[in-house]
Formats: sequence, structure tokens, C-alpha cells
Amino acid sequence: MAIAETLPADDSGLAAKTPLTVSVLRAFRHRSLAAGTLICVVLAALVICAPLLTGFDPAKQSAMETFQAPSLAHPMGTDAFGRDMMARVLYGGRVTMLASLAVVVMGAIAGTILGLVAGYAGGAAGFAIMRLVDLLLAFPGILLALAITAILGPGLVNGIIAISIILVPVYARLVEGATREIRSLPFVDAAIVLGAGPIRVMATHILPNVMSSVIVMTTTWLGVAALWITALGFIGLGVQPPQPEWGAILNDGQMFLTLAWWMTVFPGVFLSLFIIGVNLMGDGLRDVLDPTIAD
Amino acid sequence: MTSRKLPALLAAAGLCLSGTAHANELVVGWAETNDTLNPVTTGKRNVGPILSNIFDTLVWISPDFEVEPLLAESWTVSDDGLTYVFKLREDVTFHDGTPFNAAAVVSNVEYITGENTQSKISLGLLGPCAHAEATGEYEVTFTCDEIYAPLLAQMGEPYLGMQSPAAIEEYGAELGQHPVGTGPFKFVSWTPSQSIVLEKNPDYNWMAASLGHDGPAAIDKITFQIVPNPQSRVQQFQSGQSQVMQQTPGLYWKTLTASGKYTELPVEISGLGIFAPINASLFPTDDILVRKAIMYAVDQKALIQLAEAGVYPPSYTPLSVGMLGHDEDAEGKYPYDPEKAKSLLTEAGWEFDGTTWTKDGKTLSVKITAISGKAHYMAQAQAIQGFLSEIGFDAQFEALNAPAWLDLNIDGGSTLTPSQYIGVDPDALHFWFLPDQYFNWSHWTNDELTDLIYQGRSELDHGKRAAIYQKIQDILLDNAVILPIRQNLDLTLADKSVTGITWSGGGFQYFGAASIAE
Amino acid sequence: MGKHVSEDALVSIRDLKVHYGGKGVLASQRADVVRAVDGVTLDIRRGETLGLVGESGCGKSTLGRALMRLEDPREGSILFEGEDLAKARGQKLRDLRKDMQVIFQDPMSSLDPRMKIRRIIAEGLVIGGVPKAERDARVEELIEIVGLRREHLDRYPHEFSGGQRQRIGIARALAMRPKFVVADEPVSALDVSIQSQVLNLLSDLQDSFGLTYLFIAHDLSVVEYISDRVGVMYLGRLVELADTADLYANPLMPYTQALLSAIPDREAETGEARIILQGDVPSPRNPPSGCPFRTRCWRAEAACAETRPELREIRPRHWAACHFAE
Amino acid sequence: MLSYVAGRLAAIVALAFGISGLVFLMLRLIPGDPVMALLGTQAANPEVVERLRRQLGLDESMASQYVTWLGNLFRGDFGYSYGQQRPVSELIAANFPATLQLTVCALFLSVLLGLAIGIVAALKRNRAADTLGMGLALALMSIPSFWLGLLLILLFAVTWPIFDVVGGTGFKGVVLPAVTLALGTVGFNARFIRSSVLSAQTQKHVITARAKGLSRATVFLRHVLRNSLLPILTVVGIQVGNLLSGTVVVETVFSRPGLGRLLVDAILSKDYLTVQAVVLIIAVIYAGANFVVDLCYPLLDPRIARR
Repeated sequence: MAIAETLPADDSGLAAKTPLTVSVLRAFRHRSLAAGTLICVVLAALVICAPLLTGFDPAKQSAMETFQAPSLAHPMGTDAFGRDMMARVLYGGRVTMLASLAVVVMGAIAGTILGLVAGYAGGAAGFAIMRLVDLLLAFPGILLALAITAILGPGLVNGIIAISIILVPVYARLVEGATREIRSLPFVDAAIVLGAGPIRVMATHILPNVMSSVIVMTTTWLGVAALWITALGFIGLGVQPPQPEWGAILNDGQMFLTLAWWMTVFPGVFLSLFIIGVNLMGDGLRDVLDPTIAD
Repeated sequence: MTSRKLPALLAAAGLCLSGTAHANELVVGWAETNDTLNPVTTGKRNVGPILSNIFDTLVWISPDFEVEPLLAESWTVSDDGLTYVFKLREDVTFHDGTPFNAAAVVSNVEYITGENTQSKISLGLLGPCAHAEATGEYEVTFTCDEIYAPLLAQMGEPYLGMQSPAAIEEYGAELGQHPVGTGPFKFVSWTPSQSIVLEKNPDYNWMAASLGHDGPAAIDKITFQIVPNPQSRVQQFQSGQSQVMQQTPGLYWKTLTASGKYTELPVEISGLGIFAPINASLFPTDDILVRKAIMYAVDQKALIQLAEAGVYPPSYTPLSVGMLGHDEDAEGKYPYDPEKAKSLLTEAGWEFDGTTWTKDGKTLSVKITAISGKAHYMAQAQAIQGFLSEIGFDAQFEALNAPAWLDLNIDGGSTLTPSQYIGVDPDALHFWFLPDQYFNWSHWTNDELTDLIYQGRSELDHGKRAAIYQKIQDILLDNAVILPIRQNLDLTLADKSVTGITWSGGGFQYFGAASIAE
Repeated sequence: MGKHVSEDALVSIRDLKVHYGGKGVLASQRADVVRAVDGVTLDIRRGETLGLVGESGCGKSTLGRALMRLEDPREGSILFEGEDLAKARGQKLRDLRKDMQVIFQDPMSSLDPRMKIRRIIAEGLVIGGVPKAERDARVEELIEIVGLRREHLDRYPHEFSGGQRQRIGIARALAMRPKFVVADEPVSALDVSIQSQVLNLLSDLQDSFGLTYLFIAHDLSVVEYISDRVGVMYLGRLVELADTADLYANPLMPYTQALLSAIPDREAETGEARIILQGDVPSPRNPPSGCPFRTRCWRAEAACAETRPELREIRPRHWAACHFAE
Repeated sequence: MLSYVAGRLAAIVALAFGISGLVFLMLRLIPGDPVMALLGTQAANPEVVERLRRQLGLDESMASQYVTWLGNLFRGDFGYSYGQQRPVSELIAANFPATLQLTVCALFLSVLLGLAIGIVAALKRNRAADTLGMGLALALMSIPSFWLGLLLILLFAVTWPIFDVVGGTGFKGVVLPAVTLALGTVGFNARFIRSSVLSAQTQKHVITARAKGLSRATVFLRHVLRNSLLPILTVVGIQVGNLLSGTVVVETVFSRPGLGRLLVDAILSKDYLTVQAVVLIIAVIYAGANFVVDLCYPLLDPRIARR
């Protein structure tokens, strides 16, 4: 994915004069934001309410009920272990959604801190950090994730760590550039002359000014994070059985593609819908928060 | 638009593969990539079947473990059991024209034991008998440091296939890409991770007698297409892009054989079957009662039903059906009995509160591991996890890549893990149950057992050997250090037009006697 | 006025050099030095407004920033009330800085767009640990002093015009009760009509708070209006320094003459012909030998290339660095 | 210009070294003994294991292993794959063409489709075709390629057996993998092209040309499209990397040979030298592709060259 070169955002989008509710309402007039939010909210509601929607335990095996096609009892069929697919898809959604969110949040925090330090300190430290960032960026992300999970061992937490590490350089580069730019602005000099130390300058002047770029970036990368975390699950390096997760469920299903299409189709549809929703939301938020890159 | 671009690209890549086979040409859907085609340096079981078509061994082992003449016409064993004299056929030449004789056998043995040869399975098979001497132009004598009963059967494993001394000399480290044997098929080409092509050896005329086939193979060319993804392998076979497929996943075996359109070849891979060693040095399975509870809690038949559509016969004892010493009566030893399992846990001092078992503040927690890339291990481990959870175990599952999996189990960090071991002789047990072996994954030893294993190895009388291995199996099961899961079969399917595919004892598909109906 | 070094100097700059680059592993990197300020010696007297003029890139802004220690001098000293600012670090530097403030050129970017005016003006007080009640009182007082209203305190910078923002910047500087203020082109980004308002405000504040200004600008008429004395910089050096009236009436350096001749309407007033300078300003990476101005000077002779003219007091209180000045 | 090229090349070399060191370290952090991995569960008695460890040079210190590896690399020797018992260079030679074929086909498809959707959407801005095109772009960006691949197999290789299930390098084998790989990147390309066409349309000379009374089509072909060449180049530069990393998943789903699968297998089996070599090559291709793209800019846009 391309990294949108966002400038330290202009403040005009977040005019303080308009009360919050008004700006939220205005934002939702944006079609894709509204549609994306709707999709995400519905999906979130479904996975949160999973216990109300299905009585099955997603891990409960049943030797008598393997590979059942969708029916009234099992609306999405059952899998190789006779587990109810609907329960697995709904409970699995919780894992996928939270994991994606955790990935971007962790990546954003670590990347932003690194970028702030590199951009503000400059010099040898900044140079070292940024060359490391270049190194990580010069390598296809999914391969890096593979290597990291190979080191840490498979598992959901390790998968989340691996993928957030991939996001770190992306954020670091964005924030470093923005920090350097803001660092050179007179209001930072003014703060220094007023006696502010580096940490105070970073926290009160630079961070708030790069935040909107970071948020825009986060919405763009949330979808990518979901794609990667599920890809890891699909390769078998994500969550460990019997815990359900959309990528892992798809992995279970792929071996039986022609015999049990429901094992592949349902989780895939949910996953795609989720990513579409997230991307729509991201597009909308970007337009609303960062008018400079809207066309 | 791509159609115009593609031929050019293909030409550039120089990789034009013909996907479909013509008459008398066979495409085999193969499940695993090869490390080498050098029988001496391979460490992979699944290379064996390909090797057995390129290389002949001194003896042939039938699927029922009868040892027959192949490159050796006859042999004698000295009374002390330390000397084997093989009389060799005199009409055999290697694919490169080098004549096969006693000197060639000696070269092979010297190559296997050579300091710079990265020998793997082969070196282990020779055991203490790795000394060969040409005692005539066509007579070779093996001497052993100690009595080694498994030798004769193991001589028939493809990892001891005879290679051309000229090729050994010429290719050095590259020998694995230029296999030259005396077998019914000659090596043509090998594209790594894609395909291996063999063609008929027109001079072949020394097939093992029990196969009932004279002269060269009927099939002109075999292409082993390497398709690790089981789903793809099945699709390829169903659509006619291959005529033979190995390692058919259970569920597909069930549906495809039900159609009656294909020939079923459940190739029996001998050895210890599929089993899970139970770690007797790790809490809580360091308690024999907990181990026994596990044995009662797992229902092999239902496990196979869950993990592999019920297509495999279960196993109840370490040694495979048909092997020397296989214990027919083991089935009744640990019937599926969850109540019995629970009472054993109670007896061991565990208390059940309806969801979890606790003892001295600890929960009854076990760690089940499996190799992440192997679907059947993953499924078996999950099924075991299901059975143990059923009676209240806190059963954790962890999938690991192969090196990490080996590491963890060698270190004793996992409670149980499905595994397999292949061998043609019951002495295979020694790898898993002698102290100081890497694969003593039960992490358990017993002096009586150790003695018996050594006795079994040096006993030449079949009846007495069988009795020794009966006893060994009793000890293993009584101590509940191994959970047998199922027979190890390579579920091979062939198109009805292909007949005569067989396998050598141990489970190595053999195409020398196969033919394709027009 | 007597000596160049005066007893009542608030800031004494001695041979100050600010260089960029010149570091690195390669010889070519080490040779690549930008001499932004290259040996300036200057006193700023308590209570005066010293104007500093020159073309862009002459180092006048860098000099101003160096006085605030926003740039690190490579050599020389800056004595502020007797303490050397050039070598101070950490807490010592922060203590020294308390009495010095700066007003920036660009009213758009000198205020943090994410902060309300109240926070902007109070920032220095917060850092200094002034209690909230006192802080609020001082901020409210200041906003009125600079001619804005209290209700403006709860707005964001983008809601103000350029002139208003500059007033806010001034209020922020004044909040620290400085003795010395560097005004770095404070009006050049403003409309002409607003410029005089801000200049008047600065003058008024100087009177009421007893401030000392270093007023940096390239607009000579603005400088003439506000300054007591004026210094002219060229290629990182101070080339002429005199009382405002004296300098504007009798410039000694050919460079100053050329600058002055370019002031609009001056031709009509004085009858002097406008002097058009030939060529570009030489690069501060590679300044000419001898007199830095000789490459563009119509009076340049061979001697100008050989020796560098030092700043000398040609007439009382009028200093210039030119071989021909007398 | 020359010093620019030299500088970039030096940066690529430095990058390659950085990555090689990083990978070397990372690999050795992965738990597991490569010697045991070679032997699997077959016949590994302790003597065989120790003998093999010595033969493979794995009993030496890490530093000396790295130095040996680097030394061999300078002589153009990538070393020997433990797992596949042949020179790594041979493995790469055997797998690279398939990856190249897949990536090139996918790149071609992806740019072409992206161009088509992007241009149509830009020309019909804010109309139904635009909404539809951009909706499609977003959907394609969102659908995971591993799932899309499975669906394509289900539809076009199983239900209607038009193409091969096993992705060989023949025409019937490459179509589905290439389509799967391409579709994931089409969305980005379409959006990028759309916005560049839109911004090209508002440029002065285009407006002037239109004012001169040239037909829409002429203006489009002569001015707008030509100015879109640069964005296409940018897209190619960005997508080479994305497609390369996408091959990992696609090669797995379609059982295709290739560098991605070679690398994954090698990582999972701790085949050190293979991993090191493949990583190095992928990184160099990645950096090299961007380098070539950057070199092409001045050729297409004289304004950049002059700068």
C-alpha cells in the first residue's frame, strides 16, 4: 500500500467553533463513512451478541455431525470436527476484529514514538532509526511477519506483535517526516525560547500536530492489518486451535473446498465485509479529517 | 491480452511442461518435495518410493515382509550371526553401463560410511554391519560387530539402493541430482519443487520373482508432479491431470472410493504406525495414573472419524499390523471409557469441581503439540484435545514448525504429540524407548525394557523374537507411555486404467510391474 | 557617542560565528561549510532598538536566532548581563533565556494551530511554574495590553488575522517579562496598513516595559522608523553600524549606499540615482577573498581582494568595514 | 546524474548487506535445530546428528558462519541448501522464472485493469460509472487474496474446469494465480490513476487545449493520457513490492513453485542459506525496481530531468 504523504495537517478541518455533535453529523453526510460505519457496527453487533444468536460452543466437537451442509440447526453448516460454523464465524470475528485493532494501535504507538524521537533528535540517533526503518520497509511485509512469528512461535499474541512490528516503520517514517517539518516551524522555536524541554515540545506541540495524520494513517492501515492478521491465520501461524479466527477458519476449510463450500464461503464473506467496511470508513475519515488529500 | 504475452514468457522462462500424459505415460500426484534423490543422504521417508523405482536393493521385501532375492540371488548367514554372504546376479548393469558386481556393493558401503558423506537414514539401517568385502567377483560378505537381526529386512529398504560407483565418483556432492541405479526406471529430470521425470530402463530384466513380471517395465515414462496442497492434488487427480495420487486426505478417500471409479491402493507403511508418545517426565503425566486416564479417555475410532473421516484402521499397540511381533490382543487393553479415566484421576488425588481438575492448587493441564504443516497431525492433535477436554483436562494445543516441534519434544516440553515412525523391523522401537535416544519422547526408561530391546536385536530366531516384542509392547502399554492412534497408510488412488502398482515392504510404491490399459 | 564597547551594553556579542555543516567522515563533507554568521562583534545597549538590515541570506536572522540559542554558535561569545550565553546548557541556559524573548516573522506558523490563545500566551508561565490564578490574571492583562479582547483567549489562532496573530505573539513574548526581545522581521508578512499599528505597539511597549530590541528587517524604511541605531550585514559579517539618522544620511559603505538607493521614492527625495548592483550575492559556502562585497562593488580595486577591511570607527559612532571609507 | 545513479546503487548494496545481517540474526533466533530438521523423525541417532552437524559446518560459531557466508557471497557463491541438497543458486534459478512469470502477468493485468477503471471513473466523474468503478476498486482492495484464490478455484477449476487447479507455468496454470494476485492491487491502481487523470485534466495546458476547440477525445489522448504515464510508472514501482510479497500466499494457495514458497518452506525448515539468499534477492529486486522506476521519471518528464 502506498503511504499517503500527508503534511502536518492544516487545522481547518477541525474548526473548534462547531460543536462536536454537529461535526459528527456533518461527517456522516459523507456517504462512504456512513456506509462503512454501518457495516462495521452491524458486524460488531453480531459478534458481540454471538451468545444470543447461537447456542453452540465454537470449540465443541461432535463426531456425529461432521461436514453438515447449512440447515436450520446449523445455518452455516458444520466443519470437519462437527463444530457449528456459525458459532465459529461469530466468535472468530471477535478475535479477528480485536486483533486487527490491536495491531494498528500497537504499531501506531511504537511507530509514532520512534518517529518523534528520530525526527526531533535528528543526528546520529535519528539517522540510525531511519536506516533501520528503511531496512524494514524494503522488505515485503508478510515475509517479515512470517519470520517474526517463526522466531516467536505461532499464536495470536505473537501474530499481533509480528504484524505491528511491520507497521512500526510505516508510522515511523510518516511521523519522522512530519516531526522534522513541524520542528522547523517558529512556534516550536517559540516554545523552546519559553523554556520548554524536548519532551514537553514533543508532547504538547509536535504530537498534537501529527496526530491527525496518524489517525488518517491508522484508518487506512486497519484494513491492511486485518488482511495480514487473517493471512497469518490462514497460513496457520495465527491463533491456535480450537480458538476460532476468520483466517484460521478459512485455513480449516480450504482442504475441503469442493466437499464443504460453506466452510470457505461464510467466513470469507464476513471477513471481506469487515475489511470493506473498515476501508470505507477509512476513506471517509480521511476525507473528513484531512481535506488536503481529497480530490 | 495475457494470451499473447504468455507464450513469449514461457519461452523466456524455458519451462514448458506438458500437463497431460500420453499413452504409457503416467503422471503421479506427489505430496512432498524431495531433499535429494541420493538414497544415502535423504532424510525424508517420502523419497523412498521414488528411489525404489530407480534403485534396486540386494533383497526385495514383499508387502508381507517376505525377504526375496533381487540383486542378490542368494545369501547365507553364519551360525554366530555375524557374517552375511550375498551371491550377486551376474547379468546386471547400471543405467550408465557400469557393471554391477561385488566391487560395486563395496563402493556403496564405503560411500555410506565415508567421512564426508552426509549419510542419514542409510547409515542407521546398516547398524553394526557397515563392513563389506568382495569375496569374489559376484560375492560380497558383510560382517557385523554384534548380532544384528534387523539387517536382512533393512537391506531391502530403498535407502540402501545400489548406486553406480562411476556416478558416485563422478558427481560427488551433486550425486542427488544424478541418480544412477539398476532399477526399472532411469532418471530423466528433476525440477525442484515441481516434478521428477523417470523413463523406462529398456535393459531391465531382474525384477523380484513374486511380482511376476519379466523384462522391462511396461510404462514408458513416469512424471511425479509435486503438489503439496492436498486439495489441489485431489483436484488434479479428479480432473484427469494425474492418473495416480498419493496421500489422499481421508474425507476425499471416502468420497472418491465410494464412486467406484478408481483403484484403491492403501499402501501399508510399516513401523510404529501413527502414535503419540506420552511424556512421563512432565507434570502431570509423570503420574502413571494420569497417563492411563489419557489412554482410557481417547477413543481411537472416533478420533479417526473426526480427524480423517474414519477411513483408517485404528491401532492399539505400537507395532504395525503384519510386522514381526505385532500384538493382536492389545485392542482390549484400553477400551474407550471416560468414566474409568475420571476414576483414575480421582485415585491419583485429583479433584473435579465440574469443570476443572485440581490437585495441590495445580490444574490438570497438558500441552498437545503438532507440526503446523501436516494437516493430519493437526487434526489428530485437535481431536485428542477434544477428548481430553471432554473429561475435564485443560488441554492446550500448539502448532509448531518442524524444527521447533522437534526441539520442544526432544527437550520434553510437550505432553503428547502425534508422530510416526517407519521401519521394516520391530527394532525400530529402540529409537523411541532406549535411554539417550533423541526420540525418547516419552522421556521414560525401564531397565527390563532396555534389556529386552537389546535381546530382540540379537535374537535370530523368529519365534523367540516375536515373543520378546510381545513383551516389550506389554511393558509400553502397561506403563501407558505411548498412545497408539492408527495404522499408517499411504492412501494411494489410481485410475482404473492403471494396473499392477504395488509396494515393497515398508510401504514404498513400485511401478515396475504396472501397466496402463489402452 | 564614544566607544564601540559601551558600559551599558545589555548584550555583548564578540566574534560570533555560526557555521553549518563541515562535519562528517569525508574530506569533501568537512570542507562544505556554510558560514552563516562569520565573526560578528556588536553591543546592544540597554533600552535601545538596534535595527539589523541586509539582503536575505546575509545572516541577520541567524544572528538573531543565535542570540536566543536557537542556533549553536561555533565560536565567540554572547554576554547577556555579563553571563556567557554561547556556552550555557541545560538549566543555566533556561535561566538565562528567561529575560529574552523573540517575535517571529510569520504570524501563521509562529502560533501552534492546535492551541487556544490562552494556552499559547500562558505557555511560558506554565513552564515557569506560575500558579494558575496569577497566570490567568497576567494573560488577561496582556491580551488587553496588545490590543485584543479577553474573549479572544478562548479561540484558536486560525480565527485571527495576521496582525492580530502578531499581537498574540507579542503578548506571548511579554508574558515572560523579558528585558531583551529579538524581533525577527515582525511586520514583513503584514499588510502595510497593519505594519504601522504593530510598529507603534512595539514602540509603546518599549516605553512602558523598558525593553531592548534587536529589530531585524530587510525593509529599510521600517528600520529607519523604529531604530535608534542600525547595523548592516553582508555575507555573515557586520559591514556598517551607525546611529539611524547618520547612516541614512551618510552611508559609508558602497553596499549600504546601494541598499539605501533602492528604497522607493528615495530617488525623488534625495536626487541620487538608484544604484543597481551587478551579479548575485556570493555563496556563504565559498565567500570571496578580502572584502566580501568586492565582487559586486563598483569601486573595487586589487587591494580589496587581498585584505579584508576590518570594522573601524570612521567617524564618531559610525563604524564601517571598507577600504575606501573615510 | 551519474553520481545520483552511483549513490542509489551504493544504497542498494548497503541495504542488501543490512538485510543480510538482519536475516542472519533473525534466523538464528528461530527455535529449532536445523540438523534435526533435516533428519525429521527418521533414524536420527546421536552419532548421525553430530556427524552431520560437523559436516554442515553448523558446529562453528555464529560469527564465523556469517563471515564464511559473506566470503562465499563475494565469490558469487550462495552456498548449499541443507534441505534440498543442491546449490542455492540452482534452487533460485529453478523457482525464479515461475515467480517472475506470475509477477509480470499480474503486474500487467493489474496496471491494465487499474488504468481502465481509473480512466473511466475519472472521465465520468461523480456519475454512476465513477461510483461503480470506485466501489469495485474498494471491494477488490478489501477481499483477501487467499480467499479470492479459493473462490476462483472453486468456480473456474472445479465447477467449470476451465483452468488448472495446480498452478503450473502453462497458460491454464498461470491465469488463476495471476488474476488472484492482480485483483488485490487493481483497486489501489484504479484510485491512483483516477486521481492523476483528474489532476491532469485541471492542468493549464489541458484547459488551454480544450479552449482551442480540440475535441474531448483528442485532448484526452494527447494531453491527459500522456501525463498519466508518470503515475503509471509510480504504480508499477509501488506494486512490484506488493506483488512480490503477494506471491507468498498465492503460490501456497495454488501449489505453484516460486521464490515465495521456496522462502516460506526454507524459513519453516530453518534452511539458513536458502533463506538468506532468497531474502537478499527479493530485497535487491524490490530496491532495484524502485531504482529503475526513479531512473525512468526523467525520461518521461523532462521537467524532472532539468531539476
